[in-house]
Amino acid sequence: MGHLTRRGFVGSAALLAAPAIVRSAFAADTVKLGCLFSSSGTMANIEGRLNHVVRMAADEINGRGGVNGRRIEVLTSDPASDWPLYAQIGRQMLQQERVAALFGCWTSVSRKSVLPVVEQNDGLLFYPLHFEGDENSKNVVYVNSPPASSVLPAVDYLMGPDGVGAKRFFMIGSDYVWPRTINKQLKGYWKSKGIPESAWREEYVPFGFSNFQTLVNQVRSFASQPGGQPIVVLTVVGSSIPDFLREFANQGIAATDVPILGLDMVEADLEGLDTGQLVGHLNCWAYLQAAKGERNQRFLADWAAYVKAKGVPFSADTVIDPMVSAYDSVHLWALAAAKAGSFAVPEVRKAFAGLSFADPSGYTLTMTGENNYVSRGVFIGSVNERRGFDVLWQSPDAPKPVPFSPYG
Amino acid sequence: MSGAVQTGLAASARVRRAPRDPLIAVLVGLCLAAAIGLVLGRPAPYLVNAVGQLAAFAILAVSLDLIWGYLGILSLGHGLFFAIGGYVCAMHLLAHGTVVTGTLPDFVQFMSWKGLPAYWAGLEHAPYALLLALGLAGLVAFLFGLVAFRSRVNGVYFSIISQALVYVAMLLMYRNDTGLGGNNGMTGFPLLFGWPMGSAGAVTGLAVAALLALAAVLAGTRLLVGSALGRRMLACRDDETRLRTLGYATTRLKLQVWCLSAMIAALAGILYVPQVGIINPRVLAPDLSIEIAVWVAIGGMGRLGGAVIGAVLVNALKFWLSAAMPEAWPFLLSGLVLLVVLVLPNGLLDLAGLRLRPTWARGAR
Amino acid sequence: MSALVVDGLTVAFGRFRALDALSLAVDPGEVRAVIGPNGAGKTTLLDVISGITKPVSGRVMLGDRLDLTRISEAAIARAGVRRKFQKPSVFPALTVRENLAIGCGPELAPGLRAERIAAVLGEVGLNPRAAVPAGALAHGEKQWLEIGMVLAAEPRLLLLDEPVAGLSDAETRRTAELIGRLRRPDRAILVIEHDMGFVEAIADKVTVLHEGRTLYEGGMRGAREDARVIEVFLGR
Amino acid sequence: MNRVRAVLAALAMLALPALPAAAAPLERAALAADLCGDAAAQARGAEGVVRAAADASAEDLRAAGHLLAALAERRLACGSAGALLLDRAGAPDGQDALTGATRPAAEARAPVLGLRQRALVETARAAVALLTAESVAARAAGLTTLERRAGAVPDAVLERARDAESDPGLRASIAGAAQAAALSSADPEKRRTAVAAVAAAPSGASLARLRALRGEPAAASDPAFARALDAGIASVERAVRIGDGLAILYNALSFASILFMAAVGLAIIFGLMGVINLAQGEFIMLGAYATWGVQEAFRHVAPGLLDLYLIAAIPVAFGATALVGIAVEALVLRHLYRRPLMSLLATWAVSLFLVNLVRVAVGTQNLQFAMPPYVSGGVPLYADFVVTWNRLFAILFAAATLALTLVVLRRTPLGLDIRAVTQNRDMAACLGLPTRRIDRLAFGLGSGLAGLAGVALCPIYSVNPGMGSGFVIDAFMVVVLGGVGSLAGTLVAALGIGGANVLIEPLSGAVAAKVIVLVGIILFLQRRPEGLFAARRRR
Repeated sequence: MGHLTRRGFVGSAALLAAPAIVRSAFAADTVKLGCLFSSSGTMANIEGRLNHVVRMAADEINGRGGVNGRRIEVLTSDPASDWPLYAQIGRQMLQQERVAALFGCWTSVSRKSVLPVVEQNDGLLFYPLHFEGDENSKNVVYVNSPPASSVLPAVDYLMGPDGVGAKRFFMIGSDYVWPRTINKQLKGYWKSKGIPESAWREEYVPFGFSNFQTLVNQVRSFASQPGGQPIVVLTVVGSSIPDFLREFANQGIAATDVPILGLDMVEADLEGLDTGQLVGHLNCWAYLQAAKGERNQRFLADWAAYVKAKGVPFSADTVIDPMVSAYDSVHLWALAAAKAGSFAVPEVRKAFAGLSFADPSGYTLTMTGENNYVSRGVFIGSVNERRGFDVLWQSPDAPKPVPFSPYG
Repeated sequence: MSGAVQTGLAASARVRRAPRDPLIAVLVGLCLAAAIGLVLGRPAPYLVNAVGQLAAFAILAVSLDLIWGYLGILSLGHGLFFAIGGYVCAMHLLAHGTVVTGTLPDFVQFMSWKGLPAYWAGLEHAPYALLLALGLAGLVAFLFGLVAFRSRVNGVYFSIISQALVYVAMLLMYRNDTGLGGNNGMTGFPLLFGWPMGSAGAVTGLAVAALLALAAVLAGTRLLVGSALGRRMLACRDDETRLRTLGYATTRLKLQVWCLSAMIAALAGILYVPQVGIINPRVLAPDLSIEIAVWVAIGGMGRLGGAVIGAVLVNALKFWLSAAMPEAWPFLLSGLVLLVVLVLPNGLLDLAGLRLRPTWARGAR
Repeated sequence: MSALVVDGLTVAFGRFRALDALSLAVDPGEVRAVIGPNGAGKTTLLDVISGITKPVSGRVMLGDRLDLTRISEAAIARAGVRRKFQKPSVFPALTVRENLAIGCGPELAPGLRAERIAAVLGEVGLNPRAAVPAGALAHGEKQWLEIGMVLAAEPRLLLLDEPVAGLSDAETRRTAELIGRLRRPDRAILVIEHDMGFVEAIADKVTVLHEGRTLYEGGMRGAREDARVIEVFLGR
Repeated sequence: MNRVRAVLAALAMLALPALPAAAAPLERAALAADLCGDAAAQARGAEGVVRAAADASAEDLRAAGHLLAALAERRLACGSAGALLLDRAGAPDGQDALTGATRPAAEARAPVLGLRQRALVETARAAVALLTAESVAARAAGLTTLERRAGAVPDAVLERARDAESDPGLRASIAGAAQAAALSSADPEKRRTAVAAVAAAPSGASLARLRALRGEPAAASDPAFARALDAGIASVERAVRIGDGLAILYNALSFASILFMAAVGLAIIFGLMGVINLAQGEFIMLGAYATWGVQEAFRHVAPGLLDLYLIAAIPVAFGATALVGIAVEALVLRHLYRRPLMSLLATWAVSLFLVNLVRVAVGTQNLQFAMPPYVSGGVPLYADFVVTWNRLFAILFAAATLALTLVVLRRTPLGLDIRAVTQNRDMAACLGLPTRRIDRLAFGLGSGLAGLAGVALCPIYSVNPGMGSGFVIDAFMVVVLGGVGSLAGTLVAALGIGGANVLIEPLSGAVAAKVIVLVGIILFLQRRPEGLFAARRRR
């Protein structure tokens, strides 16, 4: 019985350890990076692209001879939009595959599920999404902007004379941490400006919600109340974004009457839409496909070429902020590793201080020693007829990121 | 329709003779040996953790097989009871952590509440939490079972309604107002009985606990199905009306086993959550509840050991492939299900040559 | 007092009336056969008595006291009513012995069970097959096993739904003898059957059902001569 | 350079204080310069056009219209050599705004309109359209925009339009708009008629406008006006309430029709063979993808007829999904009829397979659909009640599906067989009906109906591989609640569930609505396991 058991146990061990054995064969001259982006499930539509961008960036670096004399090998996975699976695969990549860094997560919940794993294993997770902030782990690099340094400028713009002088706000969000935190901070911000509570309204819908008729009706009646220019602050995510926009347009509400500030709205969300009726609605990110400068032109060209060459199942002419952020992440990591002359997380982390990278957005990303946040520029985009965004406003320089919001 | 057709499982005479078949004994032995192996062998923490999770899934599968394989009730809502266990466990870990570290869970903060909601009171005490988890699962199961069984809801009706139940629960838990972290659920558990989470000690401890629990559950359920009650379960599964006209209150019988199964599922949840370090409404997704049934069907239903084998095999493959061959996994899973459903009516145990069904019974399939 | 009184019983499936204000009474110790063409409502009658179907109106009194239409199948069974189904329904997953053990019902003290089972095994002649799973039995054996299961509880009222359907002549004869042996002063037996010879052999009285109503009640000979009965069975 | 022009233009305006604002000349060069200028200049330019609209010459207005349109659509390129009109955004060259000569747009920049300026430009374009557009429709569209911008337009513009208007209907509505615009004029008579005019076109916005007047001294000082005002407000309030009621009904109906289309196929399959087809949602998805395929085919083969692809897709989607359904039945379910629970797992596996097949083959991104006019936009019907075409399409589609299903079940031999087998399989088999073949065809029919649902959903929801997963449970609740094998039940249940959802949502939020409805159904089924409409059968 005993030996039988032992064998059975070792057997199952071998089964689970198999991928590690397979790979470590040629691991000597390579350094591994792990991806945690779902290519199936609810997030697949937008998240899946990032796997390919990371690969593209790695190829780029390998083309220049790799890092510290090692080729980068990218391991992708499919957490299938199943949050605990992110943690599971993250653990596996750190402990079995010994990846030097993880690049992954879109929703806050997936990040939060991986967070304990990277902290327990002192790993490094590059997180390419703008998010609710109020978090600062030494094991996570927050490559995109926290609200205080991205959302507030956009809201300010809309409230100011160049915008529409917005006085009243209808907040519609998916019911989870990112929208709730954003809205909490916005409310705090408005309070600080002496705007009365009666001037805003807050509604949350479940994930993947699509029947927006009632809500759009409510927006219309909210807009017809007196009290000044209304706007919609939209923090729904995923397929709810196009569904909301479609209903909004079909009910004949124009951006010039009630503009939408879609905080998670990206070029990809317009893919399925006829944007003629949506012209003028706004979003705000640290990168827009319409960003000027030949760095961006080159990036767009590279991506198009990569899609063609590798038969990537995503549109060659759509590029969204998180893609660029993921691309930046790889380069930031490579720069840090090269600067540190090592792949050990503590050294790499030390090397972040004073790091800078000129990315496609046209701004130069910089990191300081105080936290793992990255200074990015801010763009405000305006939907155009061609399912894209025109750059309506962009910040003169890259503001310093504020991890913890002073409001709320 | 008679029970036999309803459950799609014509009786398997071998079931009751199982005490004479070695599978359960072997599995229990395996669990114990694996536990010892983990303690002495000290393999990579990733592997330890994986083994622990597999054990938790196996317990969950056994709980489903108990009512599906032996009572003919296919619940597509067992994720609910798993989640109840998991959530209460997470609440305990957070409450305990709050007491020790003094920092509130983050969802309390972004909902801008002053402190933990009132119903969290006392959850920092492990025994109370354990009681609450099992009790709550039992209670929910009792209420649902009572209405369902009394109005003779069975077969696919029961399955689809139980699925609706878990779906409702998922929608509720996605709401942040529910006070359990909404979509983010709960994570970032600092401590486990004073051990820092994720430390080798905690990981091994949890895995060993899960393995021992699995061994205990296997032994216990085996005794149950071998008993007179077990024979009545089979009778009820194959022809409930017949059993009733012989003077047996089948509603009570079903209710008892249903609640027991729910509590075992809750136990699995309790063991699962501290190992993955997160619980959120995703465990209430209808798909997951169906997957549990898939584990059982693949391993071989109506045979507790089969449930264990199925759960371990499918999840081990899932862990492995979703990292090694992400594209292939869903196809493999669906293929596996179809293969089992069409070719191996008793699951992979058929391959193992352990025929469960004598020739006379196959006609009924 | 009578063992069973059916009083103004009406059962409807949708628009179709399976039983239409049916009434009949069975005395203790009597063997009553209910005959009639298909769709006459014979099986529905047993369904109502054993509680599987609830009537639209009417009562079914057991021993003048207990209205069976108001209680569950299990309660009816515990009141001493047992039914043998038309399609032999035994528990295929269990052995003959286990089937009989369950047949004894939930009340019987475990101590008494063994001898009761032994007695029944002897009565239905399945002793050599005691350890075989019921699913593996031959059709006739299943019939007897089921009769054994319903006997094991020593019922006051025994309902037999076509006990010889599909049996060979020899087996039919054996079954008739068996039913003869089952007669007891304190036990009423209600048999549904097509086989006239069999009915004649066992029944004291017959009730002829047609379209949910009583067409004739009385001796078998009388039934053979009754014009309407002949028309229903042979006519058209 | 531009600056200078702008300044000159500004000076020119200031230099002529004698002229009334309405008589401002429409100087193209200055306008072009303004529109190429900064936000303030753009605003000035647009407002200038509106002011000038009252008496500028038609071709001046047309020219201005072209400039404004170009700016709004980013076809206005501004270079040192002056403004260029491109025929499409980002075109290499375009016509000079003044000379019409073709020049390269190389170093020219295309200004992006800020929201405020965009609103002004819209107003200006609307004014131009109202005065110069060829088609009545275009002029009417212009008017509706101007009405939304109450107060931004000088009365003179509307009056000119009214006098110039040839179409009597439109002239009447312009007159109405002109009256309404006088809401805060000095003449009490005008004001009263204005109130009436505003009240004649009720909406939440007009209600707000009237309510705002209550506070004004005019209302207090002039009792007649106050009375007129209150009457107006009362009537508008009533109208708005009715409009909202209609909106709720419409939402309920459209949601119900979606539920019905998702459920009707299931109802047939489940009623017939007691098989729970968990892949039904994926069949809907396949239907949507088939529709997309048809669209692509039209793009390449007959671009001219592209608008008709949704219609053409109907038979294709039905056929394609029906074939898939029949294949599934033949390969998988056929073997599982006596094991409903296993067939349930099997169909789950099928759905998993289909989703991932599509994911790998086509990709996970939302599909691109051209939206023909008959499914995009909507028309305000009454007060704030807007009939959106895509939902109306779905409703009509559902009605057609219902009719089709009824015809198939009641009027065709297959339908007869299906009903027979549904009611009593054994008896039907005894009567020699080929129940297996009937099962297969019925399963095909059920799947095909799901495919139809897919067509109807394309204009409403985003189409991606995961789109089907949301439907299964709702659809099954409909089937179970309605009662197995009862089309009427399915219809009633769909209406009930859809209505309940829509009614509860405004009160307690979308999630709570869903939860309440589902729990209600579960409890109801405890009372009546056989559902609303199922005939009681013998056990």
